[in-house]
Amino acid sequence: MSDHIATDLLPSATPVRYLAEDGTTVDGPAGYPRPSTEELREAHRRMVVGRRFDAQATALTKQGRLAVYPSSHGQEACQIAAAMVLREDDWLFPTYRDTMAMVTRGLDPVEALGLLRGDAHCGYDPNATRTAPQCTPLSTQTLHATGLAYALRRKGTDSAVLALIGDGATSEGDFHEALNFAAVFEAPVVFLVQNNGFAISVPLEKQTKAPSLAYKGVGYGVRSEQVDGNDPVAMLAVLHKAFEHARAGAPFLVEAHTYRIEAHTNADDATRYRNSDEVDRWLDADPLARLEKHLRTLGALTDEDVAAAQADGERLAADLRSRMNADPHLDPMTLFDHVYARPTTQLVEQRDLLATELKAQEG
Amino acid sequence: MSDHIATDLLPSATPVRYLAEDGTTVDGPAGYPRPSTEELREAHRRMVVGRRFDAQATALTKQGRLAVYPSSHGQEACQIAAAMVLREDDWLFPTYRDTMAMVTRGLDPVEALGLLRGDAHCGYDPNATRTAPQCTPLSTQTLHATGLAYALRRKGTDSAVLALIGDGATSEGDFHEALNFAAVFEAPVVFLVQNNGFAISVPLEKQTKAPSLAYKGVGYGVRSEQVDGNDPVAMLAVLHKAFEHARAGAPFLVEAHTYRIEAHTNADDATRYRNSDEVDRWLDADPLARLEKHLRTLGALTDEDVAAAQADGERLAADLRSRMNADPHLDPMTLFDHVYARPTTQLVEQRDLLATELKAQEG
Amino acid sequence: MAATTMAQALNRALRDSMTADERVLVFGEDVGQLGGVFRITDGLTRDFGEDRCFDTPLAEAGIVGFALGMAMGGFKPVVEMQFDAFAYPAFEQITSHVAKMRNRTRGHLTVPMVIRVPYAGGIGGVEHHCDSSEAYYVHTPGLKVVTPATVNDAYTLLREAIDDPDPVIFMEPKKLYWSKEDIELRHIDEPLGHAAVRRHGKDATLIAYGPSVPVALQAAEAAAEEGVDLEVIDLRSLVPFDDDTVMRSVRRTGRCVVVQEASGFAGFGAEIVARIQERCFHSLAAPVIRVAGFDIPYPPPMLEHSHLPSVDRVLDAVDRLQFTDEPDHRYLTGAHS
Amino acid sequence: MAATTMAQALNRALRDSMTADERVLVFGEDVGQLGGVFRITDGLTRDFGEDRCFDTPLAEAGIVGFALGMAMGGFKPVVEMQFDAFAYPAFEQITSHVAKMRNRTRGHLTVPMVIRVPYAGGIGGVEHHCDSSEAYYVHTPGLKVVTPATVNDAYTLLREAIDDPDPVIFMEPKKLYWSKEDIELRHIDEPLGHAAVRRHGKDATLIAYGPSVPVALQAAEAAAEEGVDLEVIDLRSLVPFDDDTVMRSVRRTGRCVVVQEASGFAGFGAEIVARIQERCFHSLAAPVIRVAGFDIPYPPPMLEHSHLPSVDRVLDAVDRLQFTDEPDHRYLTGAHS
Ligand SMILES: Cc1ncc(C[n+]2csc(CCOP(=O)(O)OP(=O)(O)O)c2C)c(N)n1
Ligand SMILES: Cc1ncc(C[n+]2csc(CCOP(=O)(O)OP(=O)(O)O)c2C)c(N)n1
Ligand SMILES: [Mg+2]
Ligand SMILES: [Mg+2]
Repeated sequence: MSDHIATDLLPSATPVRYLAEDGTTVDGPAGYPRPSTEELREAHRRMVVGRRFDAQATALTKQGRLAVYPSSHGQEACQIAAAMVLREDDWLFPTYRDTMAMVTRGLDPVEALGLLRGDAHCGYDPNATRTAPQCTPLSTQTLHATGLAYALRRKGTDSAVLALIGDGATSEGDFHEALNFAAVFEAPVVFLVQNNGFAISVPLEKQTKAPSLAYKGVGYGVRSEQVDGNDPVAMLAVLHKAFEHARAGAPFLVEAHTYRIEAHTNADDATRYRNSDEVDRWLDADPLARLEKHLRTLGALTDEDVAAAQADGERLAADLRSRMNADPHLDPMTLFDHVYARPTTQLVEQRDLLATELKAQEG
Repeated sequence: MSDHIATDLLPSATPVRYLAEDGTTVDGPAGYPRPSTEELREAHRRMVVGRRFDAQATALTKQGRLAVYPSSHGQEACQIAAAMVLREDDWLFPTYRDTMAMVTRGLDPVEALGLLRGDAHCGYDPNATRTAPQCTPLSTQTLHATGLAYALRRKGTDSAVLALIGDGATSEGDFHEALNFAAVFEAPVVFLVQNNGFAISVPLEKQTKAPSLAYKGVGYGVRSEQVDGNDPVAMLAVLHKAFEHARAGAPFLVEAHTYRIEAHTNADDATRYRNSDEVDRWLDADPLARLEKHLRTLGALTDEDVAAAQADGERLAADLRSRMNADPHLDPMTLFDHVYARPTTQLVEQRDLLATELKAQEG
Repeated sequence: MAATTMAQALNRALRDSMTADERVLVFGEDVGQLGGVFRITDGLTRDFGEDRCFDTPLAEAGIVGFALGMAMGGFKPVVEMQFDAFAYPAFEQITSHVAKMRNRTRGHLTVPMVIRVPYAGGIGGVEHHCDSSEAYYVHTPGLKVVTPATVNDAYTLLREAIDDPDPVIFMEPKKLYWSKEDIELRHIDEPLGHAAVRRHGKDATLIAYGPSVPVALQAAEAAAEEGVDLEVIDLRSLVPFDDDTVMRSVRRTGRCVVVQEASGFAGFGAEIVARIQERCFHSLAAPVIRVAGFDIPYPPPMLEHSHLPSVDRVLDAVDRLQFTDEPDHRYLTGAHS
Repeated sequence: MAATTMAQALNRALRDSMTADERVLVFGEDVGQLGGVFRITDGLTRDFGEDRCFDTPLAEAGIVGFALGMAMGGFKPVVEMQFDAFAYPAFEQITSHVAKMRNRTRGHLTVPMVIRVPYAGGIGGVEHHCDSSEAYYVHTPGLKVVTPATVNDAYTLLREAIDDPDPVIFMEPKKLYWSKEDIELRHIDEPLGHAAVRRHGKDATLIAYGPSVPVALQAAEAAAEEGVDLEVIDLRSLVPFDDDTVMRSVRRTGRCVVVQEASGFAGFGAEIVARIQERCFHSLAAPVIRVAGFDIPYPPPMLEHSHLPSVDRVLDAVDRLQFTDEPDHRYLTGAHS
């Protein structure tokens, strides 16, 4: 209950940053492991590919190939860092907005898009990919992440869990309960809040009067930090540190200050609630451009490197395009699968009804 | 987002205290209005009466006159201060444990005990008494309090609201949502957490890893303080200040460190989860004894004053005893009243069914 | 006269209620500047000011609990839950407090508030965006539950719901938001609780509500072509339930099909069937048959059409109403007897 | 052999399951040191250690969501909700996640967990402590819902629920916790989903579950004295529902009364009635009648006896099963026709 403990838990007064918006280095706080140049080169490549993926998914949505797509354009530093700090045995709990992080993690892009395409609730195998289904009920996944993290610890592993959540979703009660459970049970979980300024149309200042969302940690005894979410160097540094803590049984809360460049989803009209000046200002803080400049200054990135990354992106996009342009074959009879391990007699009756209907339609 | 703002919101590093356990004054922090001796004398009288009320309710429960009774013995400084800082036009949102505060506020003791006696869900008129029904679903009332506080502000009054809540209940999501709504809507509400060490059997250290519950405020931009909940001087001082803030549109969170001397309710067996040493230690910190010593040292309390207070308590207890010893007359036909403003045809049918049954039983 | 959509009718109802009674406030997630994700609150903040229509933090229990407090303070909140499944975080506030406050306080504290819930499917929404959640609310005493199926009902029922002295769960069938009618919106001043006979018929009664009403009507048109004359009842108000209209019809036709989009098992349709057989037993020439969503989680968009009660499925059920002497073997198989 | 209470049987089931399978964990509010407010988890922490049975922070959504995560991680959580109405904060976690996880992930993630819910009244509890909340769960596909009425069923159903590969809402009738039987607890190894015929009879079938089973049995004994021979079915499992046992009985007796403590309107009894008339229409000699709690918030302790379905109320309903030729005018009044 001492002052000291409380101070330890508080975030830095301003977001951790190592790269200025123009890509030059600035003096960030000590105590965070600086990512290696190799790691930053890899981050750059993945950001190029990730952004290309996002653009392709947006395009496919316009063509009617996805039911809905929430873009993470502008949040690439968060998305890529999230995927890169995870070991293969760690778990990721993504929301609907985090498909880029999932693809970066290595999920098959078509499988990753199952929910948003509309052919499945979850197109991939969560166990095989160590990636929970994308969650739409806001903030509920933070509790699942906490429970799973505790399970991993109980099983004697040092695997950890990353729960992604948006700024708006931090207002839900489940987030509060997750932070509390994580602390009480010393669950190896990192909560990464991607504060992209909006919950659909609602700006952060209507969402909270907190000095910053990272200040929510102290009320649970959870260590926290705020970070420039468009600075890939800072994102990697802080998340690495957060995982170190988490693996030692101390959950960690990270708030990344970033911005959603596109509308909430393709169905949203952002001009109703914000003006393009604001978007332009944030485009100047673009995380990819920032990292590219930084690496070039270091002499660690050549035109060929950039071209190679772009080619990777094009390959992924082309593959995605062609595979998504076929209509998936879906069997309505699967509706009755997996409601229970074995269907109840009621479900068997209903399945028979549907089978009869389908036969009648064919015949 | 500056450090300064965050620091302003944080509570003192240790609980605010003006009276030591032996009743001598200690150096508390500046910045809180010290209650007048007159106010302290009144607090003393009310604590004597309140404690007597609590003992009588416990006795009535043993005699089967109450369905259940959660005692607030040991929490008198909180209960009395809560009632005393409220103006008549302010609202109180009590839990099941706060009957003493309600009676101190002036509610008729028999009406106040309606819920716990079992003849009503709420035995008093909340509008007339400006006291919400005692709430059993934990922490839900903090949202109602916030909404009502905002309504009062919207109506142009400077009335404020006090929401009482226990330490355990702070873990519920609704508490988090209430703090957030209160801050965002600048609702004139004070949240008083009576941290009595236990949620039934669960001690605080299993409930939270927060440095103290008061540290939950900063994450919402809500000013907070922690206070020695067995120090009536500190309780009054901090709550007065909290109300000043609240009336100005800045909600306030107060954590009072106190202790539940009795079991959770008469139905609970506290020996299963704590030992009597702990209880004894807290009996040494008794808020009533502390205030009595302090006032006597000041020369502001005589034997006659104490006797008069005790006589007030006995009068209240006697009245309560005699009125509670009669079985209340309850008409089962009232079951259908107040489900809706006008009963549905379905309810009319059901009422007729019951009427027929009752007639058959009589005949 | 210009065609009006259900979305526009709801917007007009909010406007007219806000104009008529300054205690009426509209709030929820994205209802302000954006006008709601379905634009039901379009322009309200602009036209009535931020005091009357405003965004809240993203927390449904918070919204409902806060609204209840405001209702205690004399306001009439109309809150929006963004989608059906996103009202579940508010479930405790709704069932333990909103529904019970009048009863708990013996009429001293009343909660004249409306909780708007866009519900049901048919719009290609992903999981958790298409639940038919009415059964949870209708079983909770103290709540009224209303759902419009026509443009004018959307207007008039919402106005009545806002005027009602009790809390109303106002369930808006999402797929009908863009349905149009060429009408002048009229406020028909009658308390909630009346069903409407949408089509008169003599051979059997179809009972439906919300998103299933157009399905029932289409089925009736199709049946008419085959010489079967179906009556179609649109319940409009699930609580209070209009026994009178329903029983009168079924006693006359002697046959009945209940259509609902929600999963059938223990859905609201079960209550309708139970009441009918309790009250019209000797008038029934055949069992009352339910056509409902399957007992499965709402499917992904590409499969929802197989789940939703279709016109064909309703006609199939009508066929099973034993107009002839052939026994219905369908249920006998399951029961092994 | 010593008499065993239902509370003890539940405790034994937890112990035996924890011994049989070390993945079984018990947690919730006050379940550790205290052994739960009803002592169902008495001694588990002492005997199995804090790793196997432990207290959590006070947050029901937290408990259920955390348990779901643990189930993803290979554990089998058995969590306690302290009282019926205090499961409502977890409603979103239960309906949107626990119920759906298997289906959402096409069988990849399963949630073999048990949510224990002490429910219903008759114990003089204050408001919010006596809800009969089963209707909310039975309507949610993906959940199994089970409720014991006897001491041995408490034991065997809880063991089956824990062994079940799917999430089970295990509803414990509070007022039967102290009911006693002189029996040796036996684990009958059969999957959930079977009703039990508690009394054989030929004149009519009483269908009940949980707290209403003893009421139905007492009514049957009383009726026997008047020469009416009632069959009593204890459903035990609400989901899956045992159509076979129910329909077989009603086809034979031709008359049926459904008893439930929950408010009648859109309660689980409605589903039972709807199914029976769908499947046994031509066997029915009279409408199936429901005896249920009134459609009101659960009353304060001193009035609960007037609300709860009593033996008399059940006998009254049996009387209305048209054994003679007198018409039942009760329902005709309401319908004005
Ligand atoms: C419980 C719940 N309430 C409401 C919604 C509807 N909804 C979907 S996304 C969204 C905004 C979320 O904002 P934020 O958490 O900041 O995440 P972002 O979309 O910006 O990534 C809302 C309100 C939901 N999905 N779940
Ligand atoms: C939502 C909810 N969950 C559980 C309970 C059961 N319950 C009643 S009191 C209590 C402990 C509350 O502890 P605390 O908040 O510290 O208050 P105290 O009783 O100590 O005053 C619990 C778990 C409840 N009433 N409401
Ligand atoms: Mg956001
Ligand atoms: Mg406590």
